Formats: sequence, structure tokens, C-alpha cells
Amino acid sequence: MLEQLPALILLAPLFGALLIGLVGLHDRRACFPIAFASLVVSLASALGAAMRAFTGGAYNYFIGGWEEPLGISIVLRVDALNGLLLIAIAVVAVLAVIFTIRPSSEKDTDKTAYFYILFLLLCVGLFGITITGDAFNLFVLIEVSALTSYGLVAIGTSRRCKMAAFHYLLMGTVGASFYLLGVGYLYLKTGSLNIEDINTILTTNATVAQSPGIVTAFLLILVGIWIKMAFFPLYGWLPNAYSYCPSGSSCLLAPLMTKVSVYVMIRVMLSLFGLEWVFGHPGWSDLVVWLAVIAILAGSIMALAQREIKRMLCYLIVAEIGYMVGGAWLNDPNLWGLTGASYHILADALMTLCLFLFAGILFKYHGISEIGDLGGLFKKMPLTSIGFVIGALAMIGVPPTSGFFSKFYLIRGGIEGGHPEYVGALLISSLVNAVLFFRIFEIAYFGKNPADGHSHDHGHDSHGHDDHGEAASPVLREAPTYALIPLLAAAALILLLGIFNGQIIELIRTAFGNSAIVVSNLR
Amino acid sequence: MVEFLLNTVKPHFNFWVYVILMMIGLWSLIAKNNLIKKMMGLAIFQSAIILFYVSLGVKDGATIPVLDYHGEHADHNAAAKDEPAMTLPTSSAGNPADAYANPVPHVLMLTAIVVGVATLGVALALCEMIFKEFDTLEEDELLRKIKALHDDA
Amino acid sequence: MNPKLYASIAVIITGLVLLYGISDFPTFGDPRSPANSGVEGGAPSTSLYYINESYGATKVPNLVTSVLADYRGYDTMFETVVVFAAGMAIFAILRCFGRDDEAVITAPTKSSIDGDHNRIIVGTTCRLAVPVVQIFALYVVAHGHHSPGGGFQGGVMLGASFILIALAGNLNDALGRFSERSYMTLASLGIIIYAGFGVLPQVLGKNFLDFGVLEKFFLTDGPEMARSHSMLGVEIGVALTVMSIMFAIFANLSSRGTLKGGL
Amino acid sequence: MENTVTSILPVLACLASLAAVPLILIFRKEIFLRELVTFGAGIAKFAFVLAMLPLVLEGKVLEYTFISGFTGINVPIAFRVDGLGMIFALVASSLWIATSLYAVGYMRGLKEHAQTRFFVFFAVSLCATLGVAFAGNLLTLYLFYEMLSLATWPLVTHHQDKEARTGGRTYLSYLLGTSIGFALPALIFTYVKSGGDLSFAGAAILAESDLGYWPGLFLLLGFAFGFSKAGMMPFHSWLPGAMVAPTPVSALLHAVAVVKVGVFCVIRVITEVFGVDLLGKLGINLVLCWIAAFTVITSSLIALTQDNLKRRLAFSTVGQLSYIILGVALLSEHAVAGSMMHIAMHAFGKITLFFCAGAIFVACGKKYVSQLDGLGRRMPVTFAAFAIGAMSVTGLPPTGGLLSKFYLVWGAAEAGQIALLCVFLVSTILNGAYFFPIVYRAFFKPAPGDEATSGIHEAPLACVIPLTVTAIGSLLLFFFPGTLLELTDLMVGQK
Repeated sequence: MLEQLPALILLAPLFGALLIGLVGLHDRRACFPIAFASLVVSLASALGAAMRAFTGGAYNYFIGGWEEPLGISIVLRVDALNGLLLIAIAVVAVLAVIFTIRPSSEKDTDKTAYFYILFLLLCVGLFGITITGDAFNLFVLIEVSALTSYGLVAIGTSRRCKMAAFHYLLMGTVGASFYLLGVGYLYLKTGSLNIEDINTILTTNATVAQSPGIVTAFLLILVGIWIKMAFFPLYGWLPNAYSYCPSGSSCLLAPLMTKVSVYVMIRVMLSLFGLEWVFGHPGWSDLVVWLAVIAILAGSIMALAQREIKRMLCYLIVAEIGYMVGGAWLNDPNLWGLTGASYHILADALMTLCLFLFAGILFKYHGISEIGDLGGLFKKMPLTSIGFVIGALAMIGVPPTSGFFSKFYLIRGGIEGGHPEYVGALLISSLVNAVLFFRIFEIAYFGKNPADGHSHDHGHDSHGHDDHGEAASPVLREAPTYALIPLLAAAALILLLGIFNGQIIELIRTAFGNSAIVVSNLR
Repeated sequence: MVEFLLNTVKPHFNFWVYVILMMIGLWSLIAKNNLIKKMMGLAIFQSAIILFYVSLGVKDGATIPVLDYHGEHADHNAAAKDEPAMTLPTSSAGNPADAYANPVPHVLMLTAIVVGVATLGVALALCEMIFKEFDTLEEDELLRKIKALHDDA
Repeated sequence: MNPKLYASIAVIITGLVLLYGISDFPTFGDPRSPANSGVEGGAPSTSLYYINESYGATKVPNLVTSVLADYRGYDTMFETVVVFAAGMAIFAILRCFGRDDEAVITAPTKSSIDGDHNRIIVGTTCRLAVPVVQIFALYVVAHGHHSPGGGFQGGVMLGASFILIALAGNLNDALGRFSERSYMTLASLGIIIYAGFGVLPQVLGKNFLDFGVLEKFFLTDGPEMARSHSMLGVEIGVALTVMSIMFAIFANLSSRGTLKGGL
Repeated sequence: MENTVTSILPVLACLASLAAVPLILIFRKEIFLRELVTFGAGIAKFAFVLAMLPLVLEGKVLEYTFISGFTGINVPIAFRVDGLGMIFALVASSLWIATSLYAVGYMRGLKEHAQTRFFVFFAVSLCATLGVAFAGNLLTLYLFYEMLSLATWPLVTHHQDKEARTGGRTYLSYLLGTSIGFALPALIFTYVKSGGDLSFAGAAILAESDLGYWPGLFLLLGFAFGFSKAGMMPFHSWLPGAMVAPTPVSALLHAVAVVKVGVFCVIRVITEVFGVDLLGKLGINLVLCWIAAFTVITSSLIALTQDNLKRRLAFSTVGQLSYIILGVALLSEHAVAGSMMHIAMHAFGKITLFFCAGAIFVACGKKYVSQLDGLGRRMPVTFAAFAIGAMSVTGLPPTGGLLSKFYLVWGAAEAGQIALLCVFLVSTILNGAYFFPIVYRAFFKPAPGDEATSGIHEAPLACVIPLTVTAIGSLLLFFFPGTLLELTDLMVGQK
């Protein structure tokens, strides 16, 4: 049974969605248990499949049993890098589904069935993208996850989410079509659709590798994926899409969609074209790193200008994408940039989940979306604030959290790769993050407008501090437990990911190790 | 100009056509003001890609990729059992497979067409809800109304 | 910078990149191009393998169906999931359960096909045409092995037949015959059939979607015929899903989600 | 190489105050029990530190690898206690006992709000301070340094009013900004330059690396300005800004813990990261000397003009810290010894001054130097302690301050920097100029009106006892400097 796990990761949420399709319309309460059960099964099988990859190295799973000439049927490939990402997706999905429990008193629950079906199908798409070894199959799965995310964005009741979903649809489809065109060019020049097969063809004969068709294929695929991950010049759709969609779906979309697209870019660079081919073209790496620098700075500065929490987090996502793309393209001698970028995919998924859960709790239970009316948060909602503080410190990059270590590896890659502008951008962006989040800490700690002039003069008769500044903001009381569990679990995972990043880094580097180029020494 | 047409465009005639078609789609996707026209641009954009894929697998003088054996159902099982492969009508040169067009692009394009339909369906539904909400489908009016909505919200 | 300027810049750049890519393509229709017969000196391309060996392995003369349903069956499963997901997304966007039904389009209550005098011509022809369309659609689904056809084409025709009823009469007639609950169940059932055919070999110890091992199930004397039969079963699953989703999309779009009265 | 002993003691000492946090939270309703727990934790911490003293005195170095999880960059979180760490830990933990007693008196006197939160973060910041003292490598040091910045922010902004907000804002923007802006890249650059070795054991990290003049200088300044808790100009203005905090916070943290952490890190950088001989060879230490000298002179001049008593003490702290950095940057044997001693001397002296300032505020609510006329007769004990503290910080005979200043001057002469020697002497005069007018005004000036000062009497006992204890401490350091000297010889001998 053990070797069937890679397929089981996908099938569990698929069958869950279909079951809800059958039974969910007339029995709303059954939706959540089915969804939760299927995601837990896929988490377990993701762990099993990943463990096998960690211990025994990368392995293939041939769909339909066609093995002899590679590439005639679709292959699922699990190695250390996407094993880790599978676990991360499963964990984020389980935590996000717990957050979507709605109190039975909630009134408009007639769309819950559709919501959970789209939720599970999105997980199927994401698992599929991570695990597939076939270029065209990747396009189909990108479309599955794209369509479901358009539905999840547009399911909301806010008046602006439909327009945001429309723009998201246009940009997403253009991106996916560019990717499809790129795969077409590749197929025309190499005659194969399997990632490994194309790689062997490209590495064996150089005439094909240097031909303009392959270069255009790479450009098309890259631009397509950049649109999907909202890399700087093409990020127009992200802030509206993720800030106007309902909080339940934003907790699944924000942490995963863009990070999986970054993983696809790394998979394309690493296994499809091979790093020597990509970095063989002089000047590309510097150009992309400069684009990433602009992305980081622009994302951070625009985040400063926002008043709403979710929009600020969206611009932070744009900046984080700049980290990862820049890190992947550093072309530093022993690949620390790429390691940092892959580690940052995991770290950033959890950080974004933690912060979006916090924003979701505030919006769902108190209707707060502005930074301004967070007065007295620390006192009224202590547990939620703890989760938020850990997530914020991770985003800033304070040591024990995983955010610090991903920045550490990225900066190291930047120094060794000779890109001081990238290092500078990282530091400036962490400073801006510090200002961003301490602005919120201040308001949450001090209350909206602290009593001015409580100086030391009248020291003798001190008065209680509870009344000042809190009357204006809406009454805050602690979030219900099933909203707190995912938040605190995410915060704990951020810390754990930080403390035990040594093993994870070694796993990631083994994934690079047996890729095309040999990593000199595992430090 | 003519010899340019003859030796650069003619051999890749289909590929030039698909690039032009795609650019028309991309242009209207971005420039058009009405949402429905944008969607039409998207449809043209996707059909250009389908044209590219299909013209990939074309072989001169090849028939459709269905092995046309003329045996009736009666001897269908008999044929299958004793002599292994179908007797492929050999084409003029090269190996017998050249008689049949390359099936792979057609398979891929079945998927791409279905994906295109699905995306258009969702886009239409979105347009319908946008029209119900703001009762206009012109992009600039919509943005103005959303901005107005934003200020008073 | 108004959109027209953006558009022309984007068009010029992508156009040039694409044309640069085309410059060293093989000539149109050349059988020796890498896609058709593999890179020079390299292994023969997969398409040659399909043309030469696929009939031997699956006994399905229509190469496209054999590649579609068996070799790359995983792709087609996700294609059906795309259709299903698109349907669900549309319901999620449009479906409103009519309590606040301010924009209900009133429609004549009595069913119009049988007996409403000013629709006689349309009614009768539609009553005659729909069964023929459906039978031809089933033929297309079943005959996908030998001639161009298969699950998608057949499913769309089946859906079209229901849409014909809705167009000829009013939406309630069609919904009377194919209610919301039934199209939801049929849609999910279609993919369950498809994935079921995939999981069956897993139960029998092989990988996902490996139909060869189903000879024990179909009692055929060799994996080839088992593959051919399971391909037919898979096509039926696809047809079910596509039929119900196509009709459901029409129903929801025309009645703007209320399913009360439509076009 | 001295023999290393792996022992759990440094971890226990560091986590003693952290263990008190849950207890404080449990007893938040019973005031007395909560203060007992704080007091008990202080004594326990001091006991663990004392237990390590004999081992360190014999030249042993205690090590303990806490989490070796960071194998990715093979730099574990590890503790390593040597002479310098010992000095700082002794000073911090002993003065914490006095401060917790003082805090109880101060908080009760002013009936401050949210005292539980105050004591919780107080304990956490002490744990971070000892974490820095015992840090075995640059990464652990940076980790606890950041923890200290974050833990002290709620303390500084305790009053939660507008002033506290602006003070907190400058506090954090300086500390976090410089640590992420300068210290982090410097740390990573050292990591890359030294090929992945950040630990303080053995020879200095960059001793044999081919560091040029300019990269070396930028790295040194990166660290010096990165650890801006050392209060070097131009990154010093968070210290006067932090005076918005209640006095026990400014007493312990801004006279002993927080500022000394900054200086301690700079000393670690100079002795462990660069190594005395590399700095001497490159000659970049002179640049650091002149920056420190500039800070000493300008901060003493600014202190002269400050009317608010706590701000004057704050600027004097900035000056004294730069004494220590100046001493270490001179690289001569006695100067380094003198600077290490000055950590202890200045700590005892300055904390007494802060205690007195707090006592005055609790007793009669006066904050400004101009209001202190004739208070000496009303509050004789407080002002006597103030006089001793002032003498110790200025470096006059009966107090310990003389010893450390003597070594510093000796080291400056030894290093042949006559100009820097004059800086020491000029600044001593300036110290006297801004401290002794206060003493003179309190004792010899007639009080403005008898009835105005009639109601004033000594501060509550819980405030007066700690300030007398610390005043006596500075005197004892003059007469029995034995252990302190041994510890400094240990460190200087080794480097």
C-alpha cells in the first residue's frame, strides 16, 4: 500500500469534494467533517510519501503502469524539495479548514457546499502541481487550482470581490496560456512532454539547447509563472483579489497559491532546463535580481501606505515573492540563494497563514479591517495577539523564528553571489516590516489615543487606565477556540521551523545535490 | 518583399498566422473597455494557441490519426489474435508511421479547449454578477463606481 | 498611460519574442520534425510509439482516444475535474436561493411544449428532435474507439439536448426533467466513475489508472481488451459530468442563479 | 588552551528568572507573593552565578550546547562562560536583587498600574541579559540581544501615555533599526568571511582571515554602530528618550543591563571576532577610539546643560559607556583590564544615582535639579548615597571608580596615545562639573521656604535600603577589588 501514497495524496481531497457534491446540498452540516477527514488523510499520506523521499531519495510513480519509454504516460515524481512542500500545503490546508467552521447560528449558509468543494479541489490542484513530473499535466493542474481560486474569491458577499475576481481571471488565464505556449514550443523542439526527458534531451545535444525556440519557450514559461505568482511588474491582481475575498478562502489562497508558483519556477529552473542552461545566459541573473530588488522595495513601501490590514499583508506577499525570486536567481557558487528561497517558501507559507488568520479573526468576528481601530488589542484578545506577534516577528526576521533563518541564507547567498543590492533590499525591507508591525503593536498596546500628559507630576493619585482610548473602538472579546487553534498552531510551527531548520536545509540541499549540477560541499 | 514572403513566411505559414491571431487577442484583452469584449479577446487568444498546437502535429500527406482497418466487426477478434499489428498502409517515404498525423497535439488540445470553455463560463458568470451589482460593464465606469464606493465605505 | 498604450507595447514585445522563437522551427508539415519523429540522433518521439504500438496494447484504433483515455488518462481526469470545478465556481458565484427574489423573471406556468397553441411548431419539432439528438450523442460516446468522438463530444450533445428543451419551452420544463439535485449528483457521479476506474487497479495492486490489470474484472482474455473496455467506462463517466455541468451552466446563467425562470 | 567544563549552571542561571514568569502570572492577585517570587528568583540567579565563580577563577571555561539544531549553518545555540561573562553576570544578577526590592517600594509608593506585566517583562529582560553574558557564539549573542530589545520595550513604555509612546518609538527604531541594519549584515559577513565559524572559543574568528583596511573598518563600525545599545554617537539618543520609563527600569536597565549589553557585545567583537593583534595590525582601532572620545566629551558637555535629573544621568551614562569602548579600543593590556573593571564600577555608581533620583521623586515628586535646593537636610541618607555614587562615577579615591579610571589612564599611556589620555582627564573634570553642584545645592544652599520643604521626609524604607547597599558596594569595590582584578587578569592574560 505504501507505494500508492503519492496518488492517495491527490485522491483523498478529490473524493472528499465529490462526496460533498453528492451529499452536501441537502445536508449542510456534513460538509465540514468530510472536508476535514479527507485533508487529514492527505496530510498523513503526504508525510508518508515525503518520508520515503527523505530516506530513500527521489522516486517516480508511473500513472497507468507505462514505464518502458519514459514520457509516454504521466509520471509523479517525489523528491526532498517537493516532499517538504507537500507537507506544508497539507498542514496549511488542515489549519485553514479548521478556521472555516462557522457557528451553526450563521445565517447565509446555503453556499457552504460549494465553498468546501472549491476548497478541496484547490487542494487537489496544489498537490498535483507539486507532485507532477509532466509539463502539460502541470498546465492542467494550474488551471484546476486557478478556476477554483476564482470561485473562492468570488464567493464572497463584498461588492468588490466580483470585479477583483474578474481581473484575477483575466491575468491568471493569460499567465496559464503563456505557460501552455512555452510547453508547446518545448514540445516542438524536443518532442517530449516529460520534465526529466526534456532535461536529458536539452543536456545531451547542445544544438537544440541553444536554439531560439528553446530560449523563447523559457521566456514564455517564466513570464507565465511570474504572472501567476504576482511578481512585481505583473502583480496588479493580487491586492484586490486577496483583500476583498472572504476571510475563509483568503487563509487558504494567500499562503499557498503564490508560493506554489514560486516552487514551479524553481522546478522549471532546476529540473526542466537545468541550472547551467539557465545561468549559462550571461546577464539574465543580474536582470532578474534587479527586478526582484525593485519588487522587494516597491512591495514594502506600498505596504507602508496601506490602512487596511489585509491589503498591507497583500503587498507584503508581493515583497516576499521578490525575496524568493531574487534568491533563486542569485547564481551564487554553492547555491545558498536557492536553498534560502526554497526554505522561504515553507517559512513564508506559515507566516502568511498566521497573519491572514489574525486578519480573518478580526474581520469575521469583529468586523475590523482598518489598522486604526485595533486599540487595546493586547489587553482584550491576549491569545490572538500572541499568535499575531509571533507571525509579525517572523516577518521582521527576529532570530528564533524561521523568518530570520530564511533571510540569513538569502543574505548569505547574496553576499557570496556578489549581489550587494539584493542584500541591501532585504535589509531595508526587514526594517520597513519592523516599522509596519510596530506601528500596529503600538496601537494595539497603547489604545487608539493614549491619554496625553499622564506625566509624573501627579504621581500620588494614579487612576485606572482601562477607560482611556478604548471606548471608541468596537468591543473586542477573545476569538472562539476553533479560530484560535489554527492561529496558535501556525505560530508554534513558525518557531519549530526556525529552531529545527538545520535538518530541513540538509533535505533541501540533497534535493539540489542529485539535480543536474553537483553541489560542492554540504555545509 | 515577395521572396521574404516565400522563404521565411511560407515554410512557417501557420505559425505566422497564429502569432498574428494571438496578438489580436492580446490587444483586445488589454485595450477594450467593455468586459465582454475583453472576454472575446481572451477566447481569440486561447484559440490561437490551439491553432499553434494543432499545426505542430501536421505531416504532409498524412490522414487523421485513426488506424483505418477495413475489417468488419466479424473478423475484429480474429484479426486481433493471430497477426499482431494492423497492416499499416505504407506512405511514400520513411517509416509507415508517417501516414498518420501526430495524435499528441490533438489530445492536448482537447484539454485546452475544455479549459477555455470552463474559463469563459466562469467569466460570463462574473460579468453577470458585476452587471447585477453595478448595472454597467464598461471598465472605466466600473472603476469610477468602485472608487466612489471605496470613499464612502 | 491609457490601456491602449499598454496594449500596443505588450503586443509588440510578445509578438517579436514569438516571431524570434519561430525563426528556426521545422517547416510546416515536415514529418521529420522533432515533435513527429524525435530529435535527430535522439530516441524516437513518443508520437511514433503511439502510432506503432498503441493499437497492439489497447486494441483501440482511434489513437487520439487511446492516448486521451489510457496513456494520458490522468490529464483527462483533471480535465473533467476542471469542468466540474468550473461548474461549482459558477454556482458559487451565481446561485442565490431565491429568498430575496426581487428580479424573478415571470414565466408561463403551464408547460408549453405539449399543447400551448402558439408554440406548436417549435414544440412538436423539439419533441421529435430531442430523442434523436440524445441517441446520436450516445453513439458518439460509444463509438469513440473507432471514429473521432468520445466522452466530451457526447456529453456536450447530451447537455445540448436538455438546453434545447429549455430553449423550446421554458427553463422549468428542462428543470422538471433534470433538476438541480440530479445534475449535481450526476456530475459528481461522473468523476467518481472515472476515478473509480483509476482506484480499482490500485486495489488489485497496480498503480493508479493501470487498466491492464482489470482483465480479472472484465473477464477478458488479455489486458488489451480490458484496457479498451475500461476506456469506454471512463468515457461514460466523462460524458455524464460534461452533460450535467453544461446544462447546469446554461440554467444558472440564463436565470441569473435563481433557477426560477429563464431565457 | 584553558580546559573547558560542560556544566548546566549557565543555563540554570539564565533561565532562573524565566522560570519566575509563570509563578508571577499565577500570583498576580496576591501582591506580596508576587514580589516574594521576584525576590526569590533574583537570589536564585545570583546563587547560580556565584556557584560558577570558583570554577571560572581556576581558569576553567564552562560550556553548554543548548540547541544544536542550526546544523544548516553549523552554529549551535551554546553558552560559554569566561572571565568577562562572569564580571557582567555578577554585576547584573547582584544588582537585580537590589532593584527588585527597590521596584517593590517604588511601585507601591506610586501605585503604578499593570504591575504584573512590569515584573514579567523585567524577569524576561534579565534572562536575556544573562543570555548575552554567557553567549558562546555571535549568533546566540545576537539572538539574546534582539530578545532584550523586544522585552524591554513594554517596560520603557510602561505608562502608556503619549510621552511613553514617542519614547518607545525612538527606543525601538534605534535599537531594532541599527541591529537589523548594521549588526545582521556584519554578522553574516563575518560568517561568510570566516567560512562558517562564529564561536568565541579558541583564537579570534577573523584572526587569520585576509581582511583589508576598508572592509575591516566597515565591519568594525558595522558592529560598533550595530550594537547601538553601547550608545555611541550618533546612535545614542534612544537612551535619554528611554528616561520616560519608571525609575527602577531606568535604574537597572539603563544603568546596568541594557547599556552594558551593548558595551559587552562591542568588547566581545573586539576581543573575540577581530582579535587584538589583527586590529593592531590594521590600525582601525584608532578610528573607534576617536569616535568614543568624541562621544565622551560631547555627552559630558550636554549633561552639563540638562536640568532634568534623569536626563543628566542618562547623558552621563552615554559618556561612561564610551569610556569602556575607548579603553578596549586602545588594545593595550591595562586599558582593556580597566574597561572591564569600569563595567562593574560604573554599574554600582550609576545605579545608586538612579535610585536616589527615584527616591527623590517618590518622596517629593521633584524631578528637576533646580528644585533640589536644601533637600539634603530633609533627606540626608539619600543625598549621602548620591554623593558616594557621584564620586564613584567621577573616579575619586574612596570609591571603586578610581581603580578603573586609573587602569584606563595607565593603559592610554601604555598605548602611547597622549591625546586620548588628555581626553580622560578633561572628561573627569566635566563629570565633576555636572555632579557636584547637585550635592552642593542639596546640602549647603538654604531651602527656598521652610514650609515648602517641611512635609518632606525620607522615601519609603524599601527605596532607601537598596541605594545605601549599592553605595556601600561602590566603597567596598575600592577596598576589596580582589575577585574583580583576578577576573580581569584572567581575560587580559588570555587575549
